[in-house]
Amino acid sequence: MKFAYYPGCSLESTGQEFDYSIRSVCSALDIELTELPDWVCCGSTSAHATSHKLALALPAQNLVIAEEMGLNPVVPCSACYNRLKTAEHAVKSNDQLKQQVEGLLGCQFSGKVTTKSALEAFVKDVGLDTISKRVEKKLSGLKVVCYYGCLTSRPVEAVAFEDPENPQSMDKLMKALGAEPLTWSYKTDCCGASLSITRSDVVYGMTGRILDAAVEAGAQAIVTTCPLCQTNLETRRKDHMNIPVFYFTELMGMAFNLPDVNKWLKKHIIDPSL
Amino acid sequence: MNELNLTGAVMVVGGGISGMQSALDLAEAGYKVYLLEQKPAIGGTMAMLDKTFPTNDCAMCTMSPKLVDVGRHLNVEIITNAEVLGVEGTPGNFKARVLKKARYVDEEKCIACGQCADECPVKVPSEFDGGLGKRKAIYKMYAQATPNAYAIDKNKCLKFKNPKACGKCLKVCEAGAISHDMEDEELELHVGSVILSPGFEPIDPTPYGEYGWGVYPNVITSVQFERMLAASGPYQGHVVRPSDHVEPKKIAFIQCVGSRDVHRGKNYCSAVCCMYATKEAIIAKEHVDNLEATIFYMDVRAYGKDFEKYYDRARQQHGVRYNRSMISSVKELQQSNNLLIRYLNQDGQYQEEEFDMLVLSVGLKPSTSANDLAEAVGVELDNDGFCKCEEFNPGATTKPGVYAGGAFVAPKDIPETVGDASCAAAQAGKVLSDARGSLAQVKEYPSEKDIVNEEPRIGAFICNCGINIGSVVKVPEVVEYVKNIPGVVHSEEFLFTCSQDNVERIKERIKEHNLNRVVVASCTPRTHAPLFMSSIREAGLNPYLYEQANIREHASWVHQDNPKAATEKAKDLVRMSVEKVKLAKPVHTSSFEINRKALVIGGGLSGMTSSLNLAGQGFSVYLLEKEPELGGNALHIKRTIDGSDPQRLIEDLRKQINDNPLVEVLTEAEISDVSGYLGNYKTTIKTSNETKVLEHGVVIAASGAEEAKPTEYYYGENNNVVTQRELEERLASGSLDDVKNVVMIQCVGSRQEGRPYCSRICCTHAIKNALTIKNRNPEANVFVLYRDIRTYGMKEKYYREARENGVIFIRYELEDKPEVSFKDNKLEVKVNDPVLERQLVLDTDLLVLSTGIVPRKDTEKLSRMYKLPLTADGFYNEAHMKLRPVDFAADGLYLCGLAHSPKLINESLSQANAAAIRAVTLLSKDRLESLGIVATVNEKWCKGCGLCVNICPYDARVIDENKDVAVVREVLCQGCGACVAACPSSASQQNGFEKKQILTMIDSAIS
Amino acid sequence: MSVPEEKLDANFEPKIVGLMCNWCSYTGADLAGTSRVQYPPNVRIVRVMCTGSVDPMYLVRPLLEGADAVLVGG
Amino acid sequence: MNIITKGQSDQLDFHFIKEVKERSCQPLDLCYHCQKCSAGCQVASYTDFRPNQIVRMIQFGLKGELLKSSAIWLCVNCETCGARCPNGISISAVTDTLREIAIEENVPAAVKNIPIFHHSFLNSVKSNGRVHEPVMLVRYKIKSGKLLEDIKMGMDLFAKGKMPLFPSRTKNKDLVKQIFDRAEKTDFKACGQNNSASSAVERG
Amino acid sequence: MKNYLLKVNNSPVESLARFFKNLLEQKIVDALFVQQSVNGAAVQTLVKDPSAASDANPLAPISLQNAARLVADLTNSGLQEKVGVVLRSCEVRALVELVKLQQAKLDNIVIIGVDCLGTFVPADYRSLVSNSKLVPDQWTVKAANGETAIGGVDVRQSCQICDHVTAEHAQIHIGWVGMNAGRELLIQVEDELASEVEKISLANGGNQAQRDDLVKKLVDERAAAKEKLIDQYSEKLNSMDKLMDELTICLKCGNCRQACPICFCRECVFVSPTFQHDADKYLKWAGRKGRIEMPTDTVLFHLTRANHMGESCVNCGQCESACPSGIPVGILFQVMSKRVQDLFEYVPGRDIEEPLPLTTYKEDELEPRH
Repeated sequence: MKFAYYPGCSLESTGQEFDYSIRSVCSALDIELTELPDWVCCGSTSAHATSHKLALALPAQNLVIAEEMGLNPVVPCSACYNRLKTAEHAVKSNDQLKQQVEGLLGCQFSGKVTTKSALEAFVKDVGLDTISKRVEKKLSGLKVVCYYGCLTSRPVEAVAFEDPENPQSMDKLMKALGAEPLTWSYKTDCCGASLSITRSDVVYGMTGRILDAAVEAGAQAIVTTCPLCQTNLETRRKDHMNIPVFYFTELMGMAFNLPDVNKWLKKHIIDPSL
Repeated sequence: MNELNLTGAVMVVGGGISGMQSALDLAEAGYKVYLLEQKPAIGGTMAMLDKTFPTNDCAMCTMSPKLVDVGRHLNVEIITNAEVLGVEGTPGNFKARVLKKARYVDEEKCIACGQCADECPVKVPSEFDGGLGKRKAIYKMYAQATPNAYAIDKNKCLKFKNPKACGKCLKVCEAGAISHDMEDEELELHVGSVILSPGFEPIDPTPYGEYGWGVYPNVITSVQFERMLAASGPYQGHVVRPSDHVEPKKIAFIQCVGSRDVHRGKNYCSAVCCMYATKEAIIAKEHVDNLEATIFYMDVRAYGKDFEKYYDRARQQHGVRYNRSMISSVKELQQSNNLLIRYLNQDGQYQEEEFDMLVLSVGLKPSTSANDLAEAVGVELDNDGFCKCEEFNPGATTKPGVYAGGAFVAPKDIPETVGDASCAAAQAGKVLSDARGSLAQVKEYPSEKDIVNEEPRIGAFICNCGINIGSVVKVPEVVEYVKNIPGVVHSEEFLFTCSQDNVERIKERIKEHNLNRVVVASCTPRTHAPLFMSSIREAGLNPYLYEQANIREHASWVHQDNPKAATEKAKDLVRMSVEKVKLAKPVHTSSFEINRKALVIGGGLSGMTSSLNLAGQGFSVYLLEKEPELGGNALHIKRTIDGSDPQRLIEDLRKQINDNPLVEVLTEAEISDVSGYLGNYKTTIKTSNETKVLEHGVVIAASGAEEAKPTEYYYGENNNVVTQRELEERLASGSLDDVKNVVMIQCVGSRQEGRPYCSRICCTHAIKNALTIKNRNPEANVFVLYRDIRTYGMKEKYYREARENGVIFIRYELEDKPEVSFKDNKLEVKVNDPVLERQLVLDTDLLVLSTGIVPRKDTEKLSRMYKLPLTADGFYNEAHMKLRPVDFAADGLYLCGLAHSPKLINESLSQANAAAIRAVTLLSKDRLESLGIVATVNEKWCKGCGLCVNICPYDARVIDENKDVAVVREVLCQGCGACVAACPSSASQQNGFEKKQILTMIDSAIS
Repeated sequence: MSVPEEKLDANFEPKIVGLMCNWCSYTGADLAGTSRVQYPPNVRIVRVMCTGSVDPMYLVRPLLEGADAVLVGG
Repeated sequence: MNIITKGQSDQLDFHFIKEVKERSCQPLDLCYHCQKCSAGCQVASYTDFRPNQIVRMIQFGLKGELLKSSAIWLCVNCETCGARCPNGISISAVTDTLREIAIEENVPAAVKNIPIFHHSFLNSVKSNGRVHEPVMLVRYKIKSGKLLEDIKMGMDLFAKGKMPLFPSRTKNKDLVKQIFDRAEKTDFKACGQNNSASSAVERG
Repeated sequence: MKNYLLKVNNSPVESLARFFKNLLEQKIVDALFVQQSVNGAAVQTLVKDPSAASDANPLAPISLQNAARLVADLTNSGLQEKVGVVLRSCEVRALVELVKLQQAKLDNIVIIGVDCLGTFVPADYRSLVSNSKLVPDQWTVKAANGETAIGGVDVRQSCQICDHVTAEHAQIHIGWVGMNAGRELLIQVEDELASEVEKISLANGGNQAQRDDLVKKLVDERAAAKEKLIDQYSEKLNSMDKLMDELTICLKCGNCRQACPICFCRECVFVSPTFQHDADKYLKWAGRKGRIEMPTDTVLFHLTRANHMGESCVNCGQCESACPSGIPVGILFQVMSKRVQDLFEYVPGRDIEEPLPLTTYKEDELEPRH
């Protein structure tokens, strides 16, 4: 199985453990990831927040690259996924927008590729059966809450690949790994990551609700798919709050009993030793 | 066969309250009815409800008499598990192909003992209980199910998967009713017309994942909550949380789940949720002491008759909290399973609150089978999947001869459903009137034996009901015991008394032992007494020389672990019946001829429609109008919101009336005197040139209502302050084409002290006019100042259209009404916008007041003359808010249109047709027959004190002025016996329930 | 008429007369049967067509004549 | 037609809504003011206006007040409002538009460091094609004057090797610059026309 | 109402008889229904001839029965002439109740009310009169101050606790309580009749504050006495057993019902076939309990009567006087009827338009369901 791989800026810095783990897990599953040559930043919140045009054009540029590769891009970072998927939705559903975006990029779309989040690729394309077969060390007894965040759920029309209000894919994945995903109500709530730097006062309130809820639910860890969320939830929290936040790929790696697990785990700000 | 070769039968598809009503109306009017139901029992959604708003009547209690009526009507054939495959032919002569799926239980043989279900090993969630409870693979949908028989769910039954796997039910069924070999049958029904009433389904809340239904155990739908409240439901009426079965202290309701949501739900309002949530909150509070109930909503749509009062009571008396804030998501606390809700409180502040339970007020959508049905029958559906009907031809589908009733047409509440069902029946009946009676059956009996001077010779038959009675009550012991009671000359036991052969045996015994009274001890007389009464009548005994002791429901079934006590109780019950029947006298119902002409009071759209339907069904009508011309209120309405032209309708109806020799129109007519009663009224009228006495059998009160005239906001002082109706006229005259700023104020004088009710139509009226203004001049500014926008049902779409077109809606509170000033020739409206909490100052060229509808002044006069009850608001008061919306309590009197309550034109037309068929059920009879159990008066003892007259709710009592004694108008008497209790002299008695009989029974009970 | 002291022991089996409306409480008693609700066998039900027809005499008479309670359901 | 705000009277303006509708592609007129968006908004307790109040202000044309509001900057675009709105209105899309207008019209932001952050971020993208977080953050800190905030967090991240010293760059730097330039010059119809007539899919 | 004074020359009885004669002579009424002295007692009479009213004495403290029933019979089928009916308060009130029960009509009736401070048990009265202990004129003059007892005998118990002195609804009212009855009697006439009554020479009555004060004082005293007695009997009757004890000596003779102005049934249900039982029934009952008291149903009889006329009972006490066993039926009925009347704030005889509460009772009338 082959995918175009769009790591995005975060996976090169704050989200390194996501990048490491996803690459290891993929190779363990014989999935070939080819990094998009010369990918550009998706513009993230900043483009989205201030320029409608850049918010479409920057991610669209990456779609063009993927089209050239002829591979569906897999985007681990939720923020990048959201931007790429939104752009894809715009150009696919709206010819007028497509033409305008083509004007900004100076090239044409063929509309062949479909952007996928890493989670979607694992659950839908690789399949839970394949994954559970690969499990060597079941994560038995590990109680987790799956945190999907807002960026892979909304806007629903553009980005959601499953029930946007009660997504299940990560929960099913955790089950396949032998962990116990708990019911909780904060799967798709926003953690406020985009204000993390600028208005951390607001963000502490938002992360606090989510972390408290995870603890209340009896979780030992939060599992996420978004580097913004992961960093935000690890750094913007009350001092005594020590629940770790994992990328789902990290847990996959642990269950697969991959050798480089420790390499990622030590990157965590919050000590994840369980 | 009649001239046109019409078939005097109707197929009614759907056995909910709508189909039942259509079926009963038609059967009573003389047609054969096939009532088709997809499920194994009729009853529909209403059977699932606990209580009904706004009366809090128990749904099943009000409905079960109808279930029984349908179940045993000679001319209604219920076909369950049925599916329509196709309808061919032309109006008057259709051939319907119907698939009757195998039930695997013989309805005739099944005695509904439930042994089979007890044995059945398969447990599945009960659809009827909204999945809160379980049922077996062989099951009866609900306790009072009609037909009262079990059915096998083929998909769940083990034996169908593997013939050897099970078969336990077969072993225990004493009646031998079960057979897994039954096959589906295809039936061909010949019918003259078809009525479709497949009903609705609740909207599935799954897409609203943010509320957690299906994930959080304590989030349930309103339908599930209804079952929870029901005493016969899976929780036996206990309000407890599904997670831990603990009584909740705080319940929240979220409105508009699936409704009024173009984004994820339906674009219409489901019309009933506000009220059912109110009801459920009230009832829940009655179940649980100190329960807090909060309803989160955006507009409370308490638009129907007496709804506003109900809403007021909910808040003020019951303390239900209404919070105007919709809810974005619900968080479950995992340890307590409590639900955390964040909302904006009435002060605009954020509040987070924990609730123990959450009820989602899910909306209504067309039933899933509606599509297939529409296709099979060949009628068109609208975009939402509801049946397409013409606005001014209510109930008529796109296929001639096929009519629609109930929620198949649009979401609606029970009274409207029942009214529309009658309307559909009226429409169907009108087509077939020449064939009326051609297929209906009447039963014949032998002449009656005179027993008056005979000593009682009682036969007592004790039923084992398979093992239902016999396994608990020692039936042989009871038989022996009964033999020794003086007066009993024969006693014997049967395995199933109601089986055909044993019914015959009873008849033989009557002859053999010269019996003159019969007691059957078996199940409840409510379902089986008619059968046994009818069979002793076949043996030449008066049917009232009969008593039934209920030793199943009241003994064996409720004392299963105490056979001794159950046997003693059975003996007592039989003895009581024997003592009572000893005193029984033959009862002869009286009957009299009726005048088969109708008087319709009011020549508006309702009156005209009623008249034409009656004439169409072959009955003569006097149509009375006090104005010089027919048309009523509709003369002032230029266009409906759905785009139809009422003036053309009036013209059309006038022409039809002119052409119809059966309708005699009397204009400028006023009623001056009324005498007589049901069946034979004499109404004296004065017209401009004559005084005339009209003789008629029934009355339809269609006397209308009128727009209220405001006293506030410079109305009458300033030319630019108008009512909505006046605005409509000005718009029609084109004089407002360049109007720039228009402010409309809703609820002027309404929903406040003095006129506490909601007039239902003003929101729609305002939106219609606002849209007209906006369509003519998109730049015009239209502000609608409102308290709740009540565009119920499909009218919601126009509310959206108005917003889309830029009409601005600003809410105001009753305590903070808009202020209007008139200065420097300028009208200025000040209102506080609750969204921004700032004051708006609106200059306006035109101020439009939505004033509501008030009863006409002469309503009260008519009410006195015909003794028509009025509501506190001054509208006519129907017999039963839910199930008899167009009948008065007294037979022979009907109501429709605005005189009933404010409503839109098509709603009036529907009621008008409904009132007509209700009248036809009476007029189509040659003679009217009284009930058997009517009250009687012994003139020797009566002193004419009139207590009985005052107490009779049916107007069946009068004082004979010559003799100074009370008289019972037997055909009006409903046999409640209230007069008997009121009579101090015991001059009043009730047939079959004489005081001495009751006292004897009581006495016998304690000896 | 108070319940005599000697009746208030555990073995006391009261005699209860139930006057039940055909349309509601009698139906309710039927429903109790259909639902197999078990209750003590002390009540004897007299069906009336409406509790409006219950003459106060129907209440007083049984109490005077030995019933321990009269239950009116309507 | 006026609205009184703290004693001050402003004219209602019914044109502003047209502009916002055109640029945000949101059917703002449809708002019920049911407050579902507000009830679900996670940042509204920190802002001066709640989501449906923003709609109301647009309806009444209170443009100046809106562009100066903190609400448009604090909106995190989590799209909860849009996902749940019964009329399918995304306030998030509306705040996007309002921010754009505010930037275009040089209205000083109520939360001034947010546009500074975005500016720093996009500058980083414009020059590198990608974001180099350490540099971008330092630039932002300097511009916003919040130099001492988050030092510990920065050190933590640095210590974990999550703050690489050298930026990763695209090879074709002009490509991104060109996109930025074209974006600056080109007119753009924000809504365009959806290909299928019914975009609001009914899923009930 | 206009006040006039009827001059009295020592004998109020005579003056009043003359006044009645005048009423007939002046055709103010065509006939008169009035109590007249006969053989040391007094009976109700219907008078057409003015000279036949000479023994009229409505003030005589005796009433053989509550006259309302007699008036009812008079009016029930189309009374054509105008009849003045001279009645005490309890009789007027009973009459009003009978009108509501459609047993009487007020067409052509002129109610002439008289003050009443109570009547003696007929036997007592007769013996007091025959022993000359009670001379009507003297008794009236003395009793006008409120003292009714004479020779150690007082008026009937029901009268002692009756808080009505003047008669309600009277078009003409004769007042003697609080008057100097040996000199003058108060004649109050309703405005419409005033011009006619003025044909009889009467003096202007002016303000009668002193009389009003006394009447009020007496009413208050009696109301207090009544309350006390009712309390005492309520205690006595607070259980069915106690009631049964009280009624032990009832022989179900039906006198109380016969004397009751409200009990209007043609035939009592207790003599109807409903209560005619077969012999085996009696034996069965006797068998069930070991023995039964005969006649049966005595308690049920009284309770049924209480049920039938409790709301309308005017407390005239005639039932008690009629009881041969001396059961205090009157006070028993007061205790029972008061409960119903208080519950509905109903006062029998107060207002002819006031409906009988039990016939108009609505389920939610008394209180909300919760």
